[in-house]
Amino acid sequence: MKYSYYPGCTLRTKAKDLDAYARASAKALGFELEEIEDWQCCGGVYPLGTDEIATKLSSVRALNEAKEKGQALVTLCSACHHVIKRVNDDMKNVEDIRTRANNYMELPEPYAGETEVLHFLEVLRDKVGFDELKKKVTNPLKGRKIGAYYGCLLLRPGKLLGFDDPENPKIMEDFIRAIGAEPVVYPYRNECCGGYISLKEKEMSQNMCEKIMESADGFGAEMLITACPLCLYNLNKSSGKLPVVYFTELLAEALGIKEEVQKS
Amino acid sequence: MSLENKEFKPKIVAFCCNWCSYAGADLAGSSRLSYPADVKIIRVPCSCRVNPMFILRAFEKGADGVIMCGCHPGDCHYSTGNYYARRRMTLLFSMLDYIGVENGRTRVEWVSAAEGVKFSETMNSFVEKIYSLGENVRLGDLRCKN
Amino acid sequence: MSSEKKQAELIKEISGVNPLKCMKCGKCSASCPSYNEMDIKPHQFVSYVINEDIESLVNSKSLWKCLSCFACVERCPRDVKPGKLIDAARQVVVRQKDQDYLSPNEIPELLDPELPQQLLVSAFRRYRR
Amino acid sequence: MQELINRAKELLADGTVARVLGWKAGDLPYNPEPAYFETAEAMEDFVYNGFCGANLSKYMIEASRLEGKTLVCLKPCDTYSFNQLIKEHRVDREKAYIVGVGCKGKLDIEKVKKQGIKGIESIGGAEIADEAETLTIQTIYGEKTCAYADVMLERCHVCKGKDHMVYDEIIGESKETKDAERFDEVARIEAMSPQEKFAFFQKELSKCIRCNACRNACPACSCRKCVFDSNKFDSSQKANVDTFEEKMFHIIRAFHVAGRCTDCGECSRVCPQGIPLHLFNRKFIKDIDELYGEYQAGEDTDSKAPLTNYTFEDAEPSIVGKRG
Amino acid sequence: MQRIGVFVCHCGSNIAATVDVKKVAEMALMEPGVVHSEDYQYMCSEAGQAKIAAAIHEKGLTGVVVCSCSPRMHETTFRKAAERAGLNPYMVEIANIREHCSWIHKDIEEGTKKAVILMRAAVAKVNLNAPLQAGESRVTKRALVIGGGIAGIQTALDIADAGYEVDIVEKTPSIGGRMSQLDKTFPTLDCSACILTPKMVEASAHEKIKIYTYSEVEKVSGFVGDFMVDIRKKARSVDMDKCTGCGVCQEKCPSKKAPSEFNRGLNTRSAIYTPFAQAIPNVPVIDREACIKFKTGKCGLCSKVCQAGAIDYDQQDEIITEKYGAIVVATGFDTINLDKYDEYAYSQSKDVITSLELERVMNAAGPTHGHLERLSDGKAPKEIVFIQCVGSRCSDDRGKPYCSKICCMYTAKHAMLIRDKYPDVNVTVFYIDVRTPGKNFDEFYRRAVEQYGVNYIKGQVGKVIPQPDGKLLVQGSDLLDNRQILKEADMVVLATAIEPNPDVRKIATMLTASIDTNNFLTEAHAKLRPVESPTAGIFLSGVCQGPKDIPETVAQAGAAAVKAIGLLAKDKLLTNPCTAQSDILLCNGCSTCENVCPYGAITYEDKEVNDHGIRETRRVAVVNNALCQGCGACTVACPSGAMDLQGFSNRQIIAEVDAICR
Repeated sequence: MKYSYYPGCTLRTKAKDLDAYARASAKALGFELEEIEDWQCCGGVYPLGTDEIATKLSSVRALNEAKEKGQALVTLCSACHHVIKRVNDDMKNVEDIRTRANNYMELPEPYAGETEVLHFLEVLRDKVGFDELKKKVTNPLKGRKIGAYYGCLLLRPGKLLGFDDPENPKIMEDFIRAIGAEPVVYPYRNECCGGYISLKEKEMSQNMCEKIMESADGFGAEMLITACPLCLYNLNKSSGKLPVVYFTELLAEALGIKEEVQKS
Repeated sequence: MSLENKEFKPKIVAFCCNWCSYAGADLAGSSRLSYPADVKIIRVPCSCRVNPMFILRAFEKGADGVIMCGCHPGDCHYSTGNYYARRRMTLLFSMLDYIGVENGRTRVEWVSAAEGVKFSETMNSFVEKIYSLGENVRLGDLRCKN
Repeated sequence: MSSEKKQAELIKEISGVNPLKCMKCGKCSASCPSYNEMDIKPHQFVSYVINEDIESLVNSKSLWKCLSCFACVERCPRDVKPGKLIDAARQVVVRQKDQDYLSPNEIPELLDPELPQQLLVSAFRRYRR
Repeated sequence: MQELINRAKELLADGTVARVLGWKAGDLPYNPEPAYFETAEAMEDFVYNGFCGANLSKYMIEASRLEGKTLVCLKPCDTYSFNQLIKEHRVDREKAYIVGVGCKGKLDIEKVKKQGIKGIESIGGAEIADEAETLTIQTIYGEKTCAYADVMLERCHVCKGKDHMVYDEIIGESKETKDAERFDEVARIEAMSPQEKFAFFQKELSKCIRCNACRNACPACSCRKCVFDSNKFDSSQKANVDTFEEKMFHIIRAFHVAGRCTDCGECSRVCPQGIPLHLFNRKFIKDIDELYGEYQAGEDTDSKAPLTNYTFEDAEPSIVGKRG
Repeated sequence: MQRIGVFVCHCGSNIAATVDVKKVAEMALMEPGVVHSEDYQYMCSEAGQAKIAAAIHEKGLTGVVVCSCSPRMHETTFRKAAERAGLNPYMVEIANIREHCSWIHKDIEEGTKKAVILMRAAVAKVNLNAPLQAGESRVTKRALVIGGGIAGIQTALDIADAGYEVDIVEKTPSIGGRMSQLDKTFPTLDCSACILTPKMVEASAHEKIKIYTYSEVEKVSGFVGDFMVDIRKKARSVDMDKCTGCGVCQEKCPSKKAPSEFNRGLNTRSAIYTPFAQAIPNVPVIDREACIKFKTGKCGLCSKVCQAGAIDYDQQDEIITEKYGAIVVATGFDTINLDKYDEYAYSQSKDVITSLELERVMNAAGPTHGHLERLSDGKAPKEIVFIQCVGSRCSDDRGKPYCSKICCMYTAKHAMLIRDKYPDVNVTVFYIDVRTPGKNFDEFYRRAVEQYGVNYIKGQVGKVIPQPDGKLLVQGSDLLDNRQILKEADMVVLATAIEPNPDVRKIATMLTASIDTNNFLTEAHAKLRPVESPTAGIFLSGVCQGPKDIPETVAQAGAAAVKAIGLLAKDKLLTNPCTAQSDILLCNGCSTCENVCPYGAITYEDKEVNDHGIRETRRVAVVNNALCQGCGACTVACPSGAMDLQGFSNRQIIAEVDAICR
């Protein structure tokens, strides 16, 4: 099975790990992430002004490329996923945006939201299946107590993203279970880490991350996993009570290919 | 609404079911929600009472547009009437489209007794459409004798 | 139309929000993680737009404290989504000339080695035209 | 044919049937007409060949009221009509002894004539048992030939199949004659601009002389009294030429048979003006298939007809505009 | 040729301001058949009606057209007036020149023109009207009540007391409904069981009332006055005649793990069970899904211990068919599913409960025997937070757009009861609005605040955050103080929205009763006929029609009973004469009409006909006028035009079309 893959700016630089572990794990699980050509940065935030088009075009380009290849588009970074998924929804359902974007793009065939956008976790859950993943785990992470940190971008707005229950998600918990570890559910896992605000309001973001860490720690988590480079950054900037890693790192570890990836 | 063509006053027949749409039209009236006087309503017990022949008859007699309104699917006073009406009208409209009659001249809208606003909006938009299509010549003129 | 009215209309248009749907339950403010940092609280945004007091709104600190985390949007029972209003107000500000909240000159001092691109990119999108 | 005649005589003789409904030779070699035969002697006039296009199902409405059983010869496509009539309680299955007759495609004399063949005296190759793929035609101008398939009725090019839907026994083999897609013509018109569509139908319908041949031949048009002849709709004002029925006759007729029409093609076959009337019926059939699921009237005797059925999720009438 | 009178109403200035009524009356005289026309200030007034009567007498009118308000308003008025003057009421037609004309147009010329056309259409129709006679149908003097809660019980008692037979069909093993699950009731704080149980006993003892519990309505046919209903009596596996209700079987039953429906799943019950101690009938049922005997074939303990020999594992569902004249729907409500509201952590913490669950917790027969305790650890709570409007007043698809109406009051009740019994427990209520329109209601709420010190905070809660130590952190707004509150609580109670019992959709379909977008049954008129369904003979009792509290439910139950009694008291019913009729000579007998009739009003018969001298037997459609409701589906389905609708005939509608397009 081949998927189009949109890595995004950060996965090329500061979050190379997130990317490398994902690709290697995909291979081990029997699917391939085919990076789309000449992708451009998604912009990091979904443009909230309903009148903005230009800022949505890079996503449309990526989506259209996947459509032409007849593949679903897989993302890893929470921000990219959020932006691309929502732009896709606009292209599918908002006639005005669709028309204007297509006017700009001058594609051979207009794009109307045909591509399926999947987060890597959704591929694991819906395409591979957590039961199947469990079977492929060679190095179960037994006894590890792991807290999932979702943040906001993956979950909200819940109806649009359709990722999981935005108030009580469980996809990462199921993932943790599948790789043999024990999930720790804590109430702040869907609260925001402060996001981009940490650029100018470091203290605010750190307070928030502190709360998240404390809550996870209080419920007995030994480490946190995340899918978002920005969350990872912000969480690491706080007191750092708990280590934070990308979920793909643990996936690679459980599949027994972590060292291999690190070497390469 | 385009009123450039002052000469053209379309004739528009609206079939409304007694239980929902006619009541919706009453509500539009009692809420003073205006729509053009070109629309004349005929009360029928149910949308399923509307015989395609009535619609063709209206066109033949010079109507420029015919709209049928009924209860929303699932809300029919007679349970199932509008479901039959929906199939009949879909096929009839498709046939009219097939013989080259502008599709905009026929419409079905489901309007409940509580939707006075929808009734008036529907009529406004339908009348506007008819104005843009102009006079109906085709149906009156389908079979020219040589 | 007065300029305030125009601005209010603009905010409604950009955000796609109808503030009249608000029933003033305060669930947005109850959900907001930045609440304590804000001078105008999320639930008040709605009334500022209704009352067309856009001046106060665009000059409020809150504009730059909102995380766009969508907690308020997700939980709003009336489909009002104050978060979108805030975003729109921010747009109104940064679309005006010389109103960028972030200038490239400040960037170097804000940087650190771990800082992900994503952060800069998104901050730029939020704070600048 | 002989096998058919022999069997018919046998059944007449043993009293199984009181009469035979088939075709007898006409005054020309290509115009046999439906006829009843009550005795073995009368059977001498019986014919069955490529020109026996007439669908005899409709005659069974009348025959169902006669004393005793009627042997009726039905081609595969005719049996759909017969089934539909059973469903509508218009014929009595018990009163019919159905002989499913073989068919290798029926002929359109107009197509023969269009090939420039005139003054016809006799035609060879139209027999059902005949394997010949060409017709050999003796004319006053000498012998002419034409390919059988080239002069078949339109309906045989889109044949529904060689199986009889209902029968008591089958005599003779049928041949697959389908070499075109049933809805191609309809799709071609659908693809036209509204102006072209209108021009097309206006031209065709302007030929109509309201002779009612289509209505008389149509097995679905079996009403005791047609709405155009009754005063129920104020639709039969004979005085004015430019009346409602004049303009809307064919649309209304098509609507009345929508969901009941088996697409037997009799309307077009009998039209003296050559109007392709089947294009109306077939449009309804195409729409029904696309919107409500495939439905072939007459395939059975108990399914719900599309217009007396519904689902909660049926398409809205606005789909017509959206399909473009 | 008809002799038609046209009467144009001014409706004060309602019509006259935008329509030149004199002109309409004048133009009417030019229409075929019109022999009289006049205009008047208020046609519907006694004087106006007198004018119509006078004209009928003096001019020998055979038809009347009134140009006035909507026929939905005054058609009956004018038809009755005409009837009193000796004219067949169905010779009257209304041209709606108010709602459909004067009220929506501003220009007098335009309005007048349209009014004239509407008048013409009505005249054209009346020209083709024929006198119609309402038929008669009989009334079965027995009522069916669907649902055995307080609404159903009250309705049944009232109908039975009036001397008519009533059957109650209740889905669960006992009557009593939601009210039986409540601990105390507002605003008087009586014990719910103390006021409900006597009614339950009274109903079961009433000689005119028959109760079918553990039963469901399966099929309904017929029409007002003469419904035929199939009731499925589900197999109880216990013989109702033999069982003495001793309860030994329940004690001995080894399968005790099934969640108790009555206690909202907060504890468990045995496989053979009565839902609660005061259940009526006091005969248990076997839950076959939970029963070891049914699952494995082994056990049979209940049968062994039953001295009456009442256990019957082979019992089958039984279908009972009964005729009724009237049907009352009293299907009640349930609380909504809270899966989509997990910001309140309902699925994450056992100490977040719904108000209905709190009723069970507070009740002596409940899972905690009436002790207020946390369901997670059994500890006594010190801080309780109530959250209002959970799922009510939501315009998104998570909740319900309406106010559930009862929550403000029961929350005040809960708060007060807790403060009264456990004065050391602090109670906080987060509210959006406190709605207390009811007799002694606001006083009740104020008592909670002023006497019992319940802390009301205006503002909604955003999130309930379970803490590692088992406490719950409630993050809410205080809108009056303009601050965000973080409050630690031991228990959180959610005032969960109520919704109609999900079964009501199925029942409404069977009854052809209409239902709104929220699944509440629609009343025939929101103000003037609030307890009747638009479908004749169907009445509405309790929450199935809209949220309401107990006093309102009981009041509506009584009202529904009165309406049902009013129907049952009649010996005959007049039927709507605007029914379909088949022309025997045109009918093909094709059955198409039969296939689209929603009422089964069309049957086929072999009839002798005389068609222009030819006598023969034909299969023809026959309409049962008592069953036909006059929708007209058959008239369009009929290919030959044999089927026509009286009062809305093909020719009449075509005449209207022609008049409008003239």
